[in-house]
Amino acid sequence: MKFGILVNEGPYQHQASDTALNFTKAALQKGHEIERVFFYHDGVNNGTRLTTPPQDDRNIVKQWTELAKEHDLDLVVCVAAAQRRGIVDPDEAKRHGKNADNIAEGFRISGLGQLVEMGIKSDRVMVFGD
Amino acid sequence: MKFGILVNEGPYQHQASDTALNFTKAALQKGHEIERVFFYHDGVNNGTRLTTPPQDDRNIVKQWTELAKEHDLDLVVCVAAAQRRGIVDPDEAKRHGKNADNIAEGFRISGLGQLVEMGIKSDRVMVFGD
Amino acid sequence: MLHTINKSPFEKNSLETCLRLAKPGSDILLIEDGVYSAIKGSSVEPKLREATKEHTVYALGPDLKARGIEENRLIDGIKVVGYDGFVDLAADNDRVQSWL
Amino acid sequence: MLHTINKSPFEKNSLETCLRLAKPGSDILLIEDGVYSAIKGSSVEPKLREATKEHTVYALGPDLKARGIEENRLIDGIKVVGYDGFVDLAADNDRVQSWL
Amino acid sequence: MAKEVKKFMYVNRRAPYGTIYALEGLEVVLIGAAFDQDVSMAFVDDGVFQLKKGQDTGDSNMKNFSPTYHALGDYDVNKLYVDRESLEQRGMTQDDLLELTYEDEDDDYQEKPSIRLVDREELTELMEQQDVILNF
Amino acid sequence: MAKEVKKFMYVNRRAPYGTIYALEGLEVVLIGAAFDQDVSMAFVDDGVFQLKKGQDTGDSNMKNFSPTYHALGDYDVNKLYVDRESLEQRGMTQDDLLELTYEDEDDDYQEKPSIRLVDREELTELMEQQDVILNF
Repeated sequence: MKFGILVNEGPYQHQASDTALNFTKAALQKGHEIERVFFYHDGVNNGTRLTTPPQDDRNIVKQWTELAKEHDLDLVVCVAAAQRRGIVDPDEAKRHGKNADNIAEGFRISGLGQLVEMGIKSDRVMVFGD
Repeated sequence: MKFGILVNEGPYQHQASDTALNFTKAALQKGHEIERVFFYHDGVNNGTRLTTPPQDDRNIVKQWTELAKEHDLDLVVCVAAAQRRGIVDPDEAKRHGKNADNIAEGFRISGLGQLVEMGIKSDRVMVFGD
Repeated sequence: MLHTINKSPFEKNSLETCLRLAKPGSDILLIEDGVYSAIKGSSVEPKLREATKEHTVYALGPDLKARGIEENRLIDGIKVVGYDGFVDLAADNDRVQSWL
Repeated sequence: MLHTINKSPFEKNSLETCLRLAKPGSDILLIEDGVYSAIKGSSVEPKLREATKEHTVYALGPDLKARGIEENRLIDGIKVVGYDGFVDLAADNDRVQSWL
Repeated sequence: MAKEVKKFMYVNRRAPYGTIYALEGLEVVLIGAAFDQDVSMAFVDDGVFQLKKGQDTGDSNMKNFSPTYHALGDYDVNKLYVDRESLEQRGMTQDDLLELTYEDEDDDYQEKPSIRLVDREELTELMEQQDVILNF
Repeated sequence: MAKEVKKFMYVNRRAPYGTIYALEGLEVVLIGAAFDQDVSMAFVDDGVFQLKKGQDTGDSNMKNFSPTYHALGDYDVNKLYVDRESLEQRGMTQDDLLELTYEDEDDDYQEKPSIRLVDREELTELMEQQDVILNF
């Protein structure tokens, strides 16, 4: 079965990212497919490579990156939400005259249409938020 | 009278930053002093220069930067909270091996002690959060 | 003491706990989604009306206006202030507590 | 349909609205702070007990454990599942609704 | 992809302005309209406040996105279900809500109201008919 | 700065883990202890869940910060007020809470409990005595 995963909150502040990660891992382990993980609202903050959480705590961004690498996941950060929050890749940086980018490995920035498309292509959509 | 301002949520997702900005402006206009504005929890996300909000919407980060310039405000981003969320200045970037920084003009990163000190030095502390 | 409440009373328990713990005679200021407490005819009205007997209850005008709540829809006794009034309330009271 | 609830019933109205709108026979899964609904002896227990008659109510074990809620503290009839059970519930139901 | 038509329901349970969910939720609906799916919106709990008439952010720092709801009709999003109990609990009636309309292609382009008040039983049934439910 | 002693109260109204406020709030308290102020903590509403015994995040993705509360006594943070009504509403008693203690310097370093259950009237009075109230 194909799951679409929507993450609406940033890492650490709410448990949404943790629950989404645990659900995604469990689904993969059971042999399901993950059509896409879409990050919306503050969820886009899961996609910055600039975090350095305390050493005795989990590194949520890194967990997404590693999970994506291992299972070839499509991690999509909404461009409009990302612009409001300051998540940028090199292209976005150039477009908006920013002198730095912060996107993490394994994430890509794209349009909201990707969320609707995820809804169309997935058998189930799971919403994790506040 | 001296006000200390605590902002606990990031821009846009919650109204907290807007209310804090409006309160701070009104207090200054009435001749009060702002001892410090301290950004904690997701509030640290007010301090990134990488945002590009829609042109017909307010630019919250820029509003802080301009207000700080005009009134010589002390905008302090909590270092521990910033590390969890990926807000870094050049020093922090060097310390944690990051190849970019994203701190906005007018903000500085410092320790939690600055929050307690703000509580000691201010006549009133205002908490804006979720 | 000034108590601020920024949550809708239909969604969260912030108003309820504030009213339970605020000392009679306190000032209470409704801000952000907290201003929805001020609407006449809602299920929360009895609680708010009771509160106006023990406390002075204010609502932030700009937040009412943003949400389309006209002053004639407010429960009697609620006073509307702007951000400058918010600052005065914070300054005039000895301390402030934010019920989030 | 699977309904998930991730909010404490003492803080937010998510449980209440879910129970009002969920069709009898639905599956309800308590996750994150939603697992606090499952505690025996709380003010929410009557509501939850009623819900177990119309729905199958589950609670996410890892979230109970994180919060120190032992299984003998749960209201009778609530079933505990892990993340794999969460996945099964989502797959076995035709659709999922998250009450945030 | 273009051929399959799914039933999407966007469930709105939050007030506008206090949080961004209402505004960004609406952006999804507008983008989603281009995908030719069967789209509806439900307004439950504080979500009914999104449709309140007379919003004016002139004295606050925020963007008034209330006019955007009027665009929904043009995007063929014309099934806006308002939970009657939520509305009444908040001291409001349909007169408090925006007058949103659409032109019905199948009925000589007559202008019809997009908002419909529904009872809990009807809302429950509508939710049961969906393929995808997105909660904001 | 060092001479002035202010009364700080940290008011905790949220459950742990669902959000980070409890954990990061505790970090403020521990840092604040170094400033030699008069510090107390109040646990109201879901904040009482922060003190629940037996927390174990082994099966979830999160960090168990429950042991950190035991450090408060060593930092001279020994006034932890728990709202009795909030506790009872949640089906709990004091037996459900961590046994937190401190050594009383003024009483021959006797070990004493840090947690005290308070009624609403007492909590109201305690809040009225504060100089700074920080809500997490």
